[in-house]
Amino acid sequence: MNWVGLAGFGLVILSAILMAGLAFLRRNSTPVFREITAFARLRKAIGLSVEEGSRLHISLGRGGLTTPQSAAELAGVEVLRRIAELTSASDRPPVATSGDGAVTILSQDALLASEQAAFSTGYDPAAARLTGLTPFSYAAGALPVIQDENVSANVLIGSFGVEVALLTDTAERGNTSTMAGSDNLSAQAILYASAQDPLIGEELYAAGAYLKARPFHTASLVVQDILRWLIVIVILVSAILKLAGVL
Amino acid sequence: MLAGINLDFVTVIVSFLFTLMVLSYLVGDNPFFRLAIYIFIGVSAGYAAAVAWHQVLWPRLFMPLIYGSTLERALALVPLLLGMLLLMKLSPRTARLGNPAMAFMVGAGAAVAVGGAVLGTLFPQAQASINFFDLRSGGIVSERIFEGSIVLVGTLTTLVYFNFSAKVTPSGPRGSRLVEVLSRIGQVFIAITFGVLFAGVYTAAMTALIERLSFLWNFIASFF
Amino acid sequence: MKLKGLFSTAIAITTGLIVLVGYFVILPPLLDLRIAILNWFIILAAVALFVGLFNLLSVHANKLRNKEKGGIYSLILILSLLVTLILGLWLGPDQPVMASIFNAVQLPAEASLMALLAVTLTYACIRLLRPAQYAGLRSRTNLISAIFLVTALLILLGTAPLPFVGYVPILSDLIRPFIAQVLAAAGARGILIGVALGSLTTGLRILFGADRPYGSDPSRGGK
Amino acid sequence: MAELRCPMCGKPNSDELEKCASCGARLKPLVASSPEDHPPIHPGEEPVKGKTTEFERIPPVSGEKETIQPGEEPTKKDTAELESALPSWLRDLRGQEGQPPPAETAKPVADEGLPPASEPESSPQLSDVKLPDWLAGLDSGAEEEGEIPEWLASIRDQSPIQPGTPAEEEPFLQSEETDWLGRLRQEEEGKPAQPAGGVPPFSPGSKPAAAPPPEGLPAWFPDLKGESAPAKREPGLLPPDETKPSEELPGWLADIHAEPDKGLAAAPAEGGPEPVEELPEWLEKLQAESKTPTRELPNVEVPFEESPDWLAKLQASAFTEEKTPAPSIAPEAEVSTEKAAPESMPPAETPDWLGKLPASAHTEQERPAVSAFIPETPTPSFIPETEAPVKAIPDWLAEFEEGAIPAEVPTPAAPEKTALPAGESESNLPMETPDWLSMLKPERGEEKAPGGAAEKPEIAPAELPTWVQAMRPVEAVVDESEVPQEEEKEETTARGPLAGLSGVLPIGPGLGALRKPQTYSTKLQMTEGQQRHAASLERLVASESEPRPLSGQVRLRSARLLRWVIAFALILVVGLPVVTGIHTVPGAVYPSELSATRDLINGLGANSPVLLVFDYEPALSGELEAAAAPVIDHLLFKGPRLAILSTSPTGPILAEHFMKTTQASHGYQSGQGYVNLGYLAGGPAGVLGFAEDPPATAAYTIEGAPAWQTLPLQGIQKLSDFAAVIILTDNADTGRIWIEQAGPYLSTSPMIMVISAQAEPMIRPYYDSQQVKGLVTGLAGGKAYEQANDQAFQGVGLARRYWDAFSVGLFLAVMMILVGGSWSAIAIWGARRRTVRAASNGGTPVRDGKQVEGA
Repeated sequence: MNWVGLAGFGLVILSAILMAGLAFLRRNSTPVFREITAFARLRKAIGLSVEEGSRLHISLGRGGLTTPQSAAELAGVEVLRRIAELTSASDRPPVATSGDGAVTILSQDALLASEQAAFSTGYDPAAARLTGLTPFSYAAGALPVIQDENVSANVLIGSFGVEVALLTDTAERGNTSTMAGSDNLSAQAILYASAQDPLIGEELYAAGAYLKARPFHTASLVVQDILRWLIVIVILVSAILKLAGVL
Repeated sequence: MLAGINLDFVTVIVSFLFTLMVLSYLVGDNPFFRLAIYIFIGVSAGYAAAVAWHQVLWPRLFMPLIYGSTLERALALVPLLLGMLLLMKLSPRTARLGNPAMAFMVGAGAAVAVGGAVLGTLFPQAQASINFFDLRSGGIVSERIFEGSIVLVGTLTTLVYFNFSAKVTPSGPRGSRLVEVLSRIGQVFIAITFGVLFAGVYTAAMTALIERLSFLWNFIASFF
Repeated sequence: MKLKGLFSTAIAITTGLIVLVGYFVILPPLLDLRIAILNWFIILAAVALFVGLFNLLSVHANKLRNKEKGGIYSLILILSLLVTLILGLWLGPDQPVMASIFNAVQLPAEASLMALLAVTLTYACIRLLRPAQYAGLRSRTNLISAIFLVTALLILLGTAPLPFVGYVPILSDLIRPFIAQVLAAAGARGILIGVALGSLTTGLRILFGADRPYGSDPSRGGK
Repeated sequence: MAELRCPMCGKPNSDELEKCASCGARLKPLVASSPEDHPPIHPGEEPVKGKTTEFERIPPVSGEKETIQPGEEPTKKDTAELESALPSWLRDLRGQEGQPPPAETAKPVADEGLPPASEPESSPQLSDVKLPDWLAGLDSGAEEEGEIPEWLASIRDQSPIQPGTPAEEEPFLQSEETDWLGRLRQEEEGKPAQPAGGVPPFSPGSKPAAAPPPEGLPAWFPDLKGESAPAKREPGLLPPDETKPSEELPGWLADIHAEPDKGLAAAPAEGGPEPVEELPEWLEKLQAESKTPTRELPNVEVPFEESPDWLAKLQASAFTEEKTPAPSIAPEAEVSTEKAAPESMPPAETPDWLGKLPASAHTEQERPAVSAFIPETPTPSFIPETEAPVKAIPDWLAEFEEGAIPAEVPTPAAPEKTALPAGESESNLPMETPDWLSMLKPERGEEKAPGGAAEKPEIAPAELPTWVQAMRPVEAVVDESEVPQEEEKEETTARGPLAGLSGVLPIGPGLGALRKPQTYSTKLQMTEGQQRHAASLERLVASESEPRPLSGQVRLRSARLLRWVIAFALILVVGLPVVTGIHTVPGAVYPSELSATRDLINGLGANSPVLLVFDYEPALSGELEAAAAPVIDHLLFKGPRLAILSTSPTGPILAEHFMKTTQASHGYQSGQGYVNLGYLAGGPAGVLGFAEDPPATAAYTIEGAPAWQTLPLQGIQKLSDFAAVIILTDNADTGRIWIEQAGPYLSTSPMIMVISAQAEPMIRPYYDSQQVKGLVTGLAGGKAYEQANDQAFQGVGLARRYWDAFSVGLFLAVMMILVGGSWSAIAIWGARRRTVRAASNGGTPVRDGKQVEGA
């Protein structure tokens, strides 16, 4: 634990410094990132929903903040917050569903923020809902939202398990498009097959940067890439060393 | 005793009905399905809340407050206060007051995420892919190296596939040539991985279907 | 209010740092504090669960009040929730009555929903390969989809013996294990490491106070 | 073949395609980009998107940035604006519904405002009541552009601010401000040089002589229906002398023809009468002069000598809107109104100019449309904070429209109105008198001399008001932006507002005309021109609604029948073995880890303590029970003491269920045979806590009794005291948590995992690395385990019962997927061929795809 702990600490510190530095240095310049269709389509869907007066359904999954899945949930909340800003002009604000109390509160705050910002009429607490407290009851509770509430597109972003298949299937039945990402591999596999725009792996966490390029978001992507190559090198080198019997 | 039997019997009947009602979704959305899932949501939520009370709130918060030593009480006061603030989130008007509590949770949650990511995944996974090349850990060397190198290639290319940084080209942003090639390979690995996972989920679902069908059948058969 | 925002941010950052540092370095006083914080964290999560429960109730109560479509279902939901909750709080979640409620409702419902997936996923697979235009809708090519599909089929065929035929010789004992245990493991590892990177940076953004999902102040968290 | 990138989704498309294959967005602009009009769009040229970004920020943005930048946002912005931009005025032109609330507020006023205005005075020959107003506005707009080119320039200079505001970076805002200020100064120099008299009067005249008392403020604000909330937020920003005029603006208009205009609200009604005299007479003059072209220039000065004060007011009114989004502009705005003295040094003057710009923007183009673009600037969907103005505008706008009609309607003889702009820009209006052309062209030449060149690049895009941007397909921008240089020399000035229009107009005679006026120089009929505009406008409206279905998400139709077939087949085939209970399918192959797992269980001594962790969802109980039953059964033959724990709330009760249903034969009773420690909260932290100190973390049994005194748990203080830890989980993450958190604390005792098939790829590595000593995977694993201990189960174990159905079901699934897949493959092949054909016919692949799908 000890050297591992120190190494981990070093890694965290390093990435923190990198992120802060990049965010500061690059605050005006804007690095280019590869295209992710899902986000392009999402931006489009947002515009359309405002145009059509239809709703966006953002589902934040059922992972709690206490679990390691919290990162996915937090990323999802960021997306929700952004979407809420973008659609605050719409007369049909987005509806957010989630399967965890704390996440529900966060999504309420996100929507409330955009409502305040938009000075639009009255905040509808029903816009951010907890639809169930167990994975499948959460999914089951989200089904009626997809079916009944004139939802034009579903954004499933957070921590889902296999139950996500129910959501994508219902969305497909209702001919609404689905953009989905989960940190759970099984769920990703399902989404890979069933969602119109799956977000694979860490693309889920890039949502912030792709939806609102604030220095810290872009910086965090760059940091991810740096760490990525760092890890690649480390693995390669130490594998060779292992092979040579040094390590 | 009799009550117990009745209870079990009722349980079986009800679960039979619920199975049918939920499976009716195969035909399409219908009132029975709705009825089933709404009850299901209610029951599961109520149950989860009961568990949360009996397994968390009561033993961890209120027992210390009531029976605990002074120190325990003092410690329990903090979550009590934060909990109160959290309850402010019930109304949009007072929601603002709950922010510190949420900030506390988010902060802790983020830390858990970071810690878990580094110690729970990053290191172990990296180490595992390295250990493949530990020839001292037995196994046929050639096979081990073969598998090891495949795993290595797969892991690294998959990792590269996610590379975000790109250069600008006439046909949109692109990674460098090397990255392009690697991520192509990575894409294949990802597809294979998902294929396997998907098959796993599918078998799980299939088993569930079989289990349900045999349950239904056993119930029906129990009458003859 | 601004001050309040700062206050919340400060709380988030300090809490986060204490917990985070505790992961890596062992400093006795810090460690105790960390344990306490995690304990509070768990308690708060439970409280949040009740807040969410209230949200669930109020949403459906509104539906009922506004005579929305499906209001009757909301009524049923509320009733079943309250009954279960009261019984659960009163008896405890593991009394025979609670057990049979669970076994009568939740268990079959979840298992059946899972069973639905068998059909759903088959359907998804069949629709996976799509005419080019639709493939264009997706973030990958048909080739990749085909690889995905073929892999899935191979694994499925290799998992169980075929009826009347038995096992496909090489498939079950060679190909399937190789794909599932080598290729898939490799890909999974890559994805997991990527996910870990993602969570790392996401968490750090919050610990920096760059993302502030808490709080409903538009000036924060927002643009 | 060359490829063209879709501006919406950025996917490459063959340049034959009309619309993007992926998102259905139009690839080729609606405008006829016939080679002689525009340079061809070069395949794969990024500008398609890059240009749109220029609407956002003034510093020219290289298209590439676009991919993730706010640069992308124009794309979103377009659609978002459609809501607020279109309805506010298009509504009047087509009585259509489906606008957002902001538009709603505008609607009533506008509707009641327009008809009365147009009935009495609109030029007789026009059939449509509403279009003419709009067109007349268009013309009059173009007209004064003709006289005072600076206005155009200045509009242009000022318009950058608006896009600048939404753009989320301050830096940009700053930079553009500075450089347009610079440009404005250049214009100051340029001004004297140019003859058109409109300008000189400005500097002196424009200081709001009729700067009215502050109480104007309340009078104006009530108009913002109910939007007081945002409105109240403003006053700090708005000095009275700025808000006031905006309320007067309707004022003078009101008096011009208070009678016909029922539409005028009470608030505007009390306008200063003093400016009223000037205007009508100006208009009369205008009429008079217009008959005699040659004298036109001097005369046109007249209106502008008169105009300043009401211009100033208009300007102010413009600012009331603009300030909210762009506080950074506010200072200048105030300066402009306070000290507009001509001798004030450039910086002071510039704002003064700036001040007039919006005014001119309104006065010259008296059409709601253009005035609409100022409200539009705060694109609501981007900066929620700027929602307020958007809401406020429509009312103001409505009043403005009322104002607008009289402004140009009183001049019945339309011809010269159209003539003037024509001279100034051929592209604008087809019907012009050549001699104007001759008169005006040189003048434009001179006036362009000073700063013109500098302006062009930024200006061209910037001057397209956001409403135009919102109205037209993004590609239209390309044509506009790619205007060849030599053409620009002639026409940038005028190109601005109308280029925006031409961008939208579907191909049609109207457009051909826009490009080559000479061909039409003979046709002078007003009517025809207006008709053409009317027609093109209708096409515009049509094209507005038309692309939506295409640009929308292309969605697969859900094949309900297919579902039914699948469901029926699966249930039938799977149900059959279940019902008949036949066992024909051969057993499972023994996985490599099987023997290791069995040995571990066999190695457990009697009465040894074992920790069972039930960490699966009820949903997967079917699979997990089938997989775990053989293992636990085998375990219980050893008669161990069991402790049951779970990190999922439903775990404990599932454990009870499991013990009761599958292990009934062993007669284990909670309390005697095993202890259920219940739910362990806190995820990883909880697991870690338990691993460190089991008795402290899980002190009580599920029944609430102190657990660690009970028989099964006697003598256990550490995790390593357990002889083995068996974890039943469906979730790889949960499994990892146990391995990583608890693993280190079991010194020698093995960790065995029973997992769902889906978790295998993630858990397997830990088995390989021996962090997990035993592994049983899914039903197949359970079946294998069962086979291995056949003597124990006489072949009737749970797994065995499922096995046949499992095998048949999977086989059927594979078959169905194969058939379906190959069918899709054929469809693809067919679609490809159709697509090529369709592309050559200019058909859209999307529609084609639908056919395929439907087939």
